[in-house]
Amino acid sequence: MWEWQVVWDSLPALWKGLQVTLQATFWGILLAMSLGLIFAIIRRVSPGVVRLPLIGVLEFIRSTPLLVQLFFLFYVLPNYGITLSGFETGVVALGVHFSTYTAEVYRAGIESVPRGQWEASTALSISPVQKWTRIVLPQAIPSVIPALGNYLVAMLKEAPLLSAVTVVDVLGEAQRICSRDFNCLEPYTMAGVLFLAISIPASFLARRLETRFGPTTA
Amino acid sequence: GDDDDDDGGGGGSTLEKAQEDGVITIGFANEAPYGFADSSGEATGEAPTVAKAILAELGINEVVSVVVPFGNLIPGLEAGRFDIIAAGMFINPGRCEQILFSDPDYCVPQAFGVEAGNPMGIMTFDDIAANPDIKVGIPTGGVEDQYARDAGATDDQITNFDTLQDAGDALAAGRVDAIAATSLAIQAELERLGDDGLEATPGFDVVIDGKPASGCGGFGFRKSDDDLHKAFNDKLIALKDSDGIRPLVEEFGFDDEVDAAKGRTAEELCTE
Amino acid sequence: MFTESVIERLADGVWITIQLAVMAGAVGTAAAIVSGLAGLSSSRAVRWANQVYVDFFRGSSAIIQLYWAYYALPIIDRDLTFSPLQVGVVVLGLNMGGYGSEIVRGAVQSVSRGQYEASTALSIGGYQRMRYIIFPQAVLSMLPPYGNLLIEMLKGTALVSLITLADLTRVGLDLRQAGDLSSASAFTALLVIYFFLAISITFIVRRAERFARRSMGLEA
Amino acid sequence: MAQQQLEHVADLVQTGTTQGETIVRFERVRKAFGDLVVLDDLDFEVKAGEKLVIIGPSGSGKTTILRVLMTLERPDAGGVWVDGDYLFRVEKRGRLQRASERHVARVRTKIGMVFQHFNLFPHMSAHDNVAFAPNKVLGIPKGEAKDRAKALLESVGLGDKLDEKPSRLSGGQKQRVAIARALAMEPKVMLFDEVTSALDPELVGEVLNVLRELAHNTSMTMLLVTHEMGFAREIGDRVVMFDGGRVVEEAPPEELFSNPREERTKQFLHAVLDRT
Amino acid sequence: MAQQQLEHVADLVQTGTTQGETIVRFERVRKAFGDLVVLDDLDFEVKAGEKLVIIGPSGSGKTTILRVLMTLERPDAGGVWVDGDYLFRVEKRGRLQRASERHVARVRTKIGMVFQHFNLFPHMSAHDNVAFAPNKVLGIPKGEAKDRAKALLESVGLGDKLDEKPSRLSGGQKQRVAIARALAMEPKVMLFDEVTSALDPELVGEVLNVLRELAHNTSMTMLLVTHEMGFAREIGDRVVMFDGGRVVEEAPPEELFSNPREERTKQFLHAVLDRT
Ligand SMILES: Nc1ncnc2c1ncn2[C@@H]1O[C@H](COP(=O)(O)OP(=O)(O)OP(=O)(O)O)[C@@H](O)[C@H]1O
Ligand SMILES: Nc1ncnc2c1ncn2[C@@H]1O[C@H](COP(=O)(O)OP(=O)(O)OP(=O)(O)O)[C@@H](O)[C@H]1O
Ligand SMILES: [Mg+2]
Ligand SMILES: [Mg+2]
Repeated sequence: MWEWQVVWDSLPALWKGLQVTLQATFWGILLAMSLGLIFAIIRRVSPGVVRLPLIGVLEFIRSTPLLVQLFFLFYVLPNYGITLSGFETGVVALGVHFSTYTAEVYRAGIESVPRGQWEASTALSISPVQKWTRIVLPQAIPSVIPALGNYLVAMLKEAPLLSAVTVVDVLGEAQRICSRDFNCLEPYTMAGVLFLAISIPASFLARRLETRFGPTTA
Repeated sequence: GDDDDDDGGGGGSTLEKAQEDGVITIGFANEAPYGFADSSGEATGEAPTVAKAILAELGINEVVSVVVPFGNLIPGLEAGRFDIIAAGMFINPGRCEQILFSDPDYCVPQAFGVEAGNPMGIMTFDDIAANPDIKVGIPTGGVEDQYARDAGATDDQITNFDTLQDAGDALAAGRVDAIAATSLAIQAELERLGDDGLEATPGFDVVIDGKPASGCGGFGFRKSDDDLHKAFNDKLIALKDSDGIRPLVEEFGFDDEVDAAKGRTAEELCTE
Repeated sequence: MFTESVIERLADGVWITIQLAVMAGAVGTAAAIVSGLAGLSSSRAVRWANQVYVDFFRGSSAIIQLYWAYYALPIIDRDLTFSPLQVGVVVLGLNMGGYGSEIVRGAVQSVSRGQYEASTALSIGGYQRMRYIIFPQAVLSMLPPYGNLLIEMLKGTALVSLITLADLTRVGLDLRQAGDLSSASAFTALLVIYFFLAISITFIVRRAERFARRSMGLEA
Repeated sequence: MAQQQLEHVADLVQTGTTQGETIVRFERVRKAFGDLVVLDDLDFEVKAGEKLVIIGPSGSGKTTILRVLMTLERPDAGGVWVDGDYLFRVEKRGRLQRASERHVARVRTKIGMVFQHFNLFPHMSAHDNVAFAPNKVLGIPKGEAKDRAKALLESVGLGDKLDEKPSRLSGGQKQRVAIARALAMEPKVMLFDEVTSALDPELVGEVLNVLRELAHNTSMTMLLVTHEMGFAREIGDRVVMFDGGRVVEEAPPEELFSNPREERTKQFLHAVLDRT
Repeated sequence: MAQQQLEHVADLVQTGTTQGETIVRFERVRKAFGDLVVLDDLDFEVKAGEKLVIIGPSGSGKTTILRVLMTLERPDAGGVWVDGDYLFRVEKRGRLQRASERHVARVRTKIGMVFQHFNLFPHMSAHDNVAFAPNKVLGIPKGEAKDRAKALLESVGLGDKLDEKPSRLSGGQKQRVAIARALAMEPKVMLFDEVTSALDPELVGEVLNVLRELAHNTSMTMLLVTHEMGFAREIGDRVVMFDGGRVVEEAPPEELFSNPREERTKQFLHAVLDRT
């Protein structure tokens, strides 16, 4: 029933798929980290008319399934003239979805910067931009690195969903093999194993970050 | 204790059990006009309708249906997720290695859905292979996937979709230049899309090793269920012989396609 | 568009999703408690086994687990053919348990030492101490993260649409494929309904929180 | 709180030991936290019915003695003997061996403790705080346990607070609930660790009243760690002065307070009495 | 820290105001937090070069005055005038109007503040703490800003701590860095809010030395809130006694400390001087 030959035959394709998964995760991480930071800052500096709708939108994105969001971006946006490829859709969906989590993490980090730091910045006439980039964020970000790390691992775990919008990632390759060659046990199992081989060290690393940077405030 | 019957281990064959309980599960792929869910979620289309008629004759009056992405039909059958594939699945040697097929109940040519005016001049799979810029959308696991690759199209050119509808949406969105399926399915999909900017290419028979390969579809069974397969096939042959299929499936746009399957058998298609 | 039959089918999908969420939530809660307490066990073997469970489910992808349990498991042994609902409940539940484990463990550890000591002084030990003294107090600090976890699990239920279960997402996809709903209305409807379900969870958890606070005498 | 109610406590508390026999004995008990030796080959005895007051500077190991007796800490060496049994050991063929958890649990029921920070169960009413352990641990039927708890709470002047959660009680009320809770288990020996030092000064009196009542009108063995020197003098049969994990001096209170023999005791008393 | 080094501070500090002119004026300034009125129609003035000491009981609004001047709080009513400009308002056609953030920012540069809890930037070295704002805000070229920062840190006796992060400095050292940091912006008015009260007693002296040096040898205007009465007496030109958000009494230090006129002042001085 279990045929090693199938395993060997499918490994190259699965490995290719895994690279696609990792690439999508990588770009998704970049997007989530920067977008989350922007959201967190907007939340802090903007007036209520901007902040409240923003909070609502973030809450909405965070509490609805990534899978449906993927479908939405992939199948509905073209109606409005925005046609992203499956891969682009995946990166945008992962990035935006997880930016709602990273925004919370950054927010906790920003709130953990003592009031005195803001006041000293004012007393020294430091401009708002400098205050954020040189005083507040350099203090806020190190304390949130462990919490960020956890979400980045979570993101890696969600990345196989991209196969639902035609991205031939590790799961997509497994599906391909399963439906073309009718061997399903080995490719799905190996997809899972390959995935664990990446994600377990990643979560181990995230845990190391936690011990390195102390308990998280998020 | 009763559960023991479910696993088919000790409690007789799938056929016996289905006849005893009066119920069986079929799998289909939500692809009009072959098998699809109507507005109420009920399975309808060519294959479920024919299957229900034959199963009723076998004394099985209740049919439970499961929607599965096309590519998961055979894995799902083998995993015991359902007992019959009623999706108008083409009979070909690769699939015959995995499962048993009934004789075909229809044969149909291939076609593409393309942008109106067919600007890239796509008429056959060879045309796709000849132009690396062309991207074609194909449901995962469809024979078209094999046809395209046999013609020499690369993985980069082929995008697999869970369903033909997803591929159709991608065509409308300009993500792919063509979608490939049977001419009937393309017709149905273009109807669903209702987009004047799209059209169907004329139907054509795929040529393999110099011989035109027919696209003939039938019903799929697990290899271990040969009694169910035989009982079903006998009734199907009788129905074909008595011209009983056409009236059942006319409403789905089938006419000549049914006649085209006359005299054709699973055996010959499996060794073609 | 949203004809009566479409709404009926969406309602059926919501019902399946709710059933799935409730059952997976129950499995997940039980798994979280068992695993959280196992993580505090004095036995090294129990702790180690628990860590394997937690790492596996936190480390691997739910969607791959679902595919594997649905398509691959029956190939290993036909007796392991579970219905999509069973697969969904177990996979989503165990995943939830993997995350919930840390919540339970953290909350139990946050109960003050004095409570353990007072219990010992009254000869309340082992199971009784956990059941009647420590755990009820830990529940309060568990609830907020538990609420978030439930929402994560609810979102996860959408994945079962990929293993043929006619949940809300599947119904939305089918309606769209059948041409009853446009992509835009189908997916918008799904997002709105999921959001509504998530808000309901938040609401229920808040109520539970208030109840717990009250029973701790923290709120009138 | 009427005096009449308080006398009631005595009626509710019975101890099954003969007055005057040794009930607690520490034999060369040693306990260290890391490098810090907290109990340094400590020897001392308590007689049944005795009211023993323990005093000494901060960090001298007073709390640790009580915690060892309550089985909250395990000594590194030496023996602790309670009412006929060794606490963490059993005698087998003339040799002391590590005891099973079951043995420790059995000996533990002879001892009750009241903590500085009350450690009431916050999710239970005062009534349930007191009735819970007798019901679940001693197996007294629920109704009976509740009745006894009610009587105990009334006897410490809290008959009207039965259904309150601890968060709605004052510190003095909490500590009285905690005393009732410990008494409900009918221990032979009760340990009190600075039970008034976390209280607002004006609430100290109501707790001392209960302790006084217990001291004067019951035959219960009591070990009290306290900085309330006046109170120690009033109720103590004997005062033990501790320092560096050892007994520096012990004597009846009049003697030790008026006429300490050791320099260290004089110093300590000077500092403490000056402060108040 | 050698006396020689300290005198150096004065050379580094220049102020561009004429001695004796009014530089800060509060006009009927009112500030409330919710129902609590903290500044109650406050009027008072500071002259250029003056060393003004502000005393008063806790909660009297001393910190709030400094925070309003530093633009960390906005008054509810009244006007604050600094060196020719209103702080939160501008005069337009004879009427005061709400000022733009730009105007506030410009006036703000005239004022520097040293906080009770230092508020150093923990991720920057001492050197960068001092050089950062001159470079980024005043636009002084980086090299020059660094050189001046170095000179300032040397002048407060920290020439050997340039590259240390704040977490590796003692409280007294931190506060000296904070003073250097504020001086580096060359404010006309410096505010000191109990800058020694978070320090270990033995570190207070080194900070007071720096303040003394600034007070005696520069023409900088200084407002100091302090409880160090001896120091206030030594360096203050004038002492203002505050209570309930109003000036109770003001006078030169010898006069106010030896011979207070108001009952409230007597009371306060009595309490404070007794305590130390
Ligand atoms: N769990 C522990 N780990 C490490 N050190 C401990 C622990 N428990 C107590 N100690 C140390 O042991 C010493 C004695 O503690 P103990 O609480 O018995 O003193 P004490 O006489 O009760 O003092 P106090 O009057 O302050 O309550 C102290 O120095 C304390 O810090
Ligand atoms: N942001 C704020 N919100 C509410 N109340 C405040 C705030 N800032 C100050 N207060 C209150 O205003 C009053 C005056 O505060 P302020 O800090 O000016 O007093 P102070 O004279 O500096 O006292 P201290 O000597 O204790 O520093 C206090 O009662 C304080 O609690
Ligand atoms: Mg103690
Ligand atoms: Mg102040």
